Amino acid sequence: MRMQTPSPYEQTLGEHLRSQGISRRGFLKFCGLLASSMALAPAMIPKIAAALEQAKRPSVIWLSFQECTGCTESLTRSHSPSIEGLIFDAISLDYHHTLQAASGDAAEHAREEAMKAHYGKYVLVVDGSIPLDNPGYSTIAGISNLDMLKEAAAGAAAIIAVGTCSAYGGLPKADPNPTGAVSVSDIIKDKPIINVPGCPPIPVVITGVIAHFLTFGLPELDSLGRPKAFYGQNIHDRCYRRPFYDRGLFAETFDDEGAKAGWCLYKLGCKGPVTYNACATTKWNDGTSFPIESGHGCIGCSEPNFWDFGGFYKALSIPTGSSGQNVVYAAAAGIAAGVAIGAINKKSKTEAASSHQTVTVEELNQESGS
Amino acid sequence: MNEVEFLQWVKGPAFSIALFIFVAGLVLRLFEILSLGRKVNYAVPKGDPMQGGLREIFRRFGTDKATFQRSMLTIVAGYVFHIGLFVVIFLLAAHVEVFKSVFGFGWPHLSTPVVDAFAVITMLALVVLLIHRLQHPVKRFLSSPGDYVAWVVTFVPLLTGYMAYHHLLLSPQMMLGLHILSVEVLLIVFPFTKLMHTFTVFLSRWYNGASMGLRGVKS
Amino acid sequence: MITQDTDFKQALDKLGLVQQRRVGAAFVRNVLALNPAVTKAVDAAANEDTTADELAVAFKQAKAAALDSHTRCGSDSDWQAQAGYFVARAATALVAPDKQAKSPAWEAAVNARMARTCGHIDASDESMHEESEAQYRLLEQFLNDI
Amino acid sequence: MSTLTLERGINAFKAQIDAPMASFFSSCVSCGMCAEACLFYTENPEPRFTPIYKLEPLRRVWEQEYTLIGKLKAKLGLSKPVTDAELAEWQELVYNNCSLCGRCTLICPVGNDITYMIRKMREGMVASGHAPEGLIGASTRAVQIGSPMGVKLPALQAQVRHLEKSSGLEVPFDKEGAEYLLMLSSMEIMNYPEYLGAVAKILTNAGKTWTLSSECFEATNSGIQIGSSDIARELVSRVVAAAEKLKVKTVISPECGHAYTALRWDGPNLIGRPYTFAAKHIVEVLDELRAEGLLQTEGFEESKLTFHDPCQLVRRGGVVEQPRNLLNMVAKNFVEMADHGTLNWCCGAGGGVSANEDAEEVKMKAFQRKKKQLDELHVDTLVTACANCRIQLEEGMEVNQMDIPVLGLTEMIAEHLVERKGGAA
Repeated sequence: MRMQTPSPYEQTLGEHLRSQGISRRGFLKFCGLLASSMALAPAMIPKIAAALEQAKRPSVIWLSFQECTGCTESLTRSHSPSIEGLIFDAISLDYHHTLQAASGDAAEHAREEAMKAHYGKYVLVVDGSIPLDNPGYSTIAGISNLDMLKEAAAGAAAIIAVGTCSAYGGLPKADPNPTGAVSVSDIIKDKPIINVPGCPPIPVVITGVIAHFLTFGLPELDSLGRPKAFYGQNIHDRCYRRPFYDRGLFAETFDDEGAKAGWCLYKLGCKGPVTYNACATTKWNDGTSFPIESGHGCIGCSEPNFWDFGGFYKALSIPTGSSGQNVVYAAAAGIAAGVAIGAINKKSKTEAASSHQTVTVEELNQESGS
Repeated sequence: MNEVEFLQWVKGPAFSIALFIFVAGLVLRLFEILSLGRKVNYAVPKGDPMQGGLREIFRRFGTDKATFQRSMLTIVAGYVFHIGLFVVIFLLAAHVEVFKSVFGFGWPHLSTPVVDAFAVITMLALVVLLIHRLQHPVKRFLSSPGDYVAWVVTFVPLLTGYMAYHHLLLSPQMMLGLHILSVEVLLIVFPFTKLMHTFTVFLSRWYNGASMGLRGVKS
Repeated sequence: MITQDTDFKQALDKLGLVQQRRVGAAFVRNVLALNPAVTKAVDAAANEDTTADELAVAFKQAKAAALDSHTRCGSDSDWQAQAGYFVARAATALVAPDKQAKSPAWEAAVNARMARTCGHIDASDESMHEESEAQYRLLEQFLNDI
Repeated sequence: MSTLTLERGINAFKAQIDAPMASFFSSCVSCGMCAEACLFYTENPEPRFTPIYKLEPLRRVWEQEYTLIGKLKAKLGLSKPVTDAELAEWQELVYNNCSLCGRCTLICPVGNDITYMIRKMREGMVASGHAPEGLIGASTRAVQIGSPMGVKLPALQAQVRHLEKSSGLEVPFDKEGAEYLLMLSSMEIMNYPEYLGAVAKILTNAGKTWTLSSECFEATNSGIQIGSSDIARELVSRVVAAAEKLKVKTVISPECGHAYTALRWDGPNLIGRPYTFAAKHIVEVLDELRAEGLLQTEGFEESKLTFHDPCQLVRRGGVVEQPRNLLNMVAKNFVEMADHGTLNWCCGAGGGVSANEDAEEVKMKAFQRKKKQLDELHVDTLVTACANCRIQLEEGMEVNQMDIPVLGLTEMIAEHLVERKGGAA
């Protein structure tokens, strides 16, 4: 064990937790919860514990751009005693303009100071998307989101994009995307970015990702930049209503017998089959339930562009365009083209018929012309 | 383009384009065919062409015993895959929802595992028919690239649909996207390949049957 | 004295099968030059001792000769060759198996006349009449002989 | 003087292609079932004898000329125009290996009238100079002499004199206002003169007025067989002119299947108007007489016999019951072949096949199908109602050493005829 400097920023997590009066037993319980949330084997708990013990309390800078604060709400409204709470103890949240006490210049000053002090080491957490059309759409202390992100990203060890807005553009990017909103990864190309999408993300997933980063570094990510540990599960595969889907039993409306009997919500627009998130296993509100359990289909909020996915209440298979109208236009176009082509065909047939020369037996008896 | 955007694209613009080409193509092809016209028949009819046309539309769903014996594999496997295709296309809940969105009305569906079984049988029948096509001297000889294209664009949607349902190989989004894309390919090539027989078969049987009816030929 | 076909036919009908064959053979011999290929069959018909088996062989040969000499649908008519066909048909009628044989002498007579006509058919002369007259005489002679 | 060229052939294809053909080509899924329906394939199983393949040049012209995709393909060089050499190659398929029997048309699961298309394809074959020699000869004789076999009126008159002399019946020529105008095929005049005798006997006995025409006695239409509407029109016009001049009610098509098709179905369309008279096959006329009680028979054929349905009667003419009604009058032991009626297999020589000398071998191979059908039955006698079928069947029997006599239905009925009072002789 290395010698620790007195600075709180240089404290290890273990030291910090102990100084907060958290027992070894409590710490191990915390590690166990972490392991299970990351879908790790119980055998990993001591390793997590050891790793966390030695992890330094990192400096965290949290930037909120075009967002609704729902992600922060989700995180802070978690139940206590919670790992989330514990994790917040485990990091040094040096800038979070919603949560921090300081405001105005003082707040910005804190951010600049933390960035300078921990340059190259701090973790940058972002929620909200970044408007590119006009920097004036969203600014903090007169600084555009884009400039602030670029500046903060430059010194970050890694970026965690919390919420679908920062991960994929989110609601601000919804068609017609009036602000030209983009995700963090659309702008920052030279830093490791961990996407923690969800609208909002599950609290334990946010903290779990942070914990994973602290203990094992960057987690393994899927093709959409999400940690596989939390986003490796398909909602539909884990859904307790799956047997109804398999048997072809679907609720047709939200108040029919099928809905009451808990049948599959596919026809009511559930996007579970194409959604990856931990909802079906981790659940929400301290493990109480998740949307499908409450009788509403999954809206696929952890997936890019979920807001433009053809409507929350339209079955997944239904094309997003207005097909009926399309068919009418297509038929009209077909008729127009058909009439034109038919006329051409008719013309060449008539021509062929009129240029027919009567075949005579005299001709038949000639050597055929070549 | 990530897989979600891909899925979104195939469900959105790609589907619209495919559906447009399909419908416009169908209409165009029917005009193309019908515009060639038919001469008036001056021969005194022995029977009703209308009746003959209708009769042949239905009669040709069946076959005489000897013909059945001679072409048993073609007929049986052909029937299996046509029925299978019908069930899979029109009676899967997810597909009924699509039709509902296009036509504005739907119809009852079968339970998913039943449709799943049909899909497997349909694919088997199609594979059997492909092997037969490759081995039977006449079929191999007659087959143009178009015949194989028609086979592929029919088979791939079944396969991708099956894999999407069972979450095989690729992510469900990707597979679902590929499934829808393969259907779009099917829709686009449909009016311009032998798949067109789905519609013209009735026209052909009608024309042939009308000629038979006129001549008083009862089969 | 036979002067018309009704009498001619009645006289033929009164004859037994073997006799019909024999007199028929005489009719065919009269035009045999037009198709010598059926000589054997005519001989078989003429001989009252011919066995059923021999007749069957003769029948096959005569039939083959008829098929060999007929004109195909759509091919150019060659009435000279067609004469041979009618001779063969006449011979075939003579040696047809008992159960198929229906007035063989009459059949032979008619076909022999056709054969005779063929040679002059495009010229439309009256040779047919001569042939039937010849046949009447042959029958009278035959009736006298038995 | 003008010549027949590829261009004229392609032009004829273009002029012939109509909506049904476009639909047929669009519907074919290459299932190969038409091959199994065609005796030219089943008895000589080479894939190129598959009925639909015989239309390949025509199909390509359709695709290239009348479909958007085909036009595109042609522009991009993906499809090549039909060549003279190809048409030359196809001559054998379209003429020697197809009797236009219509069995493929009946079996095709998507309903394609392949026979109709082959008939139309022959138009282009003729116009491009790829008609076979045999049919050219027949057509030439038909146009120039009045009979595909070169039979002239004096020949018929000679046969008539024979008949009149031997039967005592009157065989009228050019009798105006007669109910029936009896047409003949040269085959009957040359090979089966007894047919004329049989019909004369039956019609006279039924008390019907009937006549031959000295201007036109030939019913077969080489123009239809070779596939030239121009020639077919010329030939059928002669029949129409004769019938209208004599003001007959009905023209009787002889025991020849294709003559019936030509006269009954193609004729009015060739001249572009309905007839002023009815056109019937002799078997139809006989069955009508039977139904009216004007045709009574006595005695029965003792032998076990079967009936060979001429393809043009059953599949292209709807005449199925009539010959059976007639046969049952005179046969006690009438049995059906496994495939009979509309499903009957062609004799293998119709539709112009027998006119082509180089089709000789093919024709005999095709006969094997009939042999198989007959071998199953063990009949003593085969009856048919088409002179051309009859020749082919007789030849086939001979080559295959089968000892089954082939009889014409009309003659068989005539033999059993009960002579009525009031009817002549």
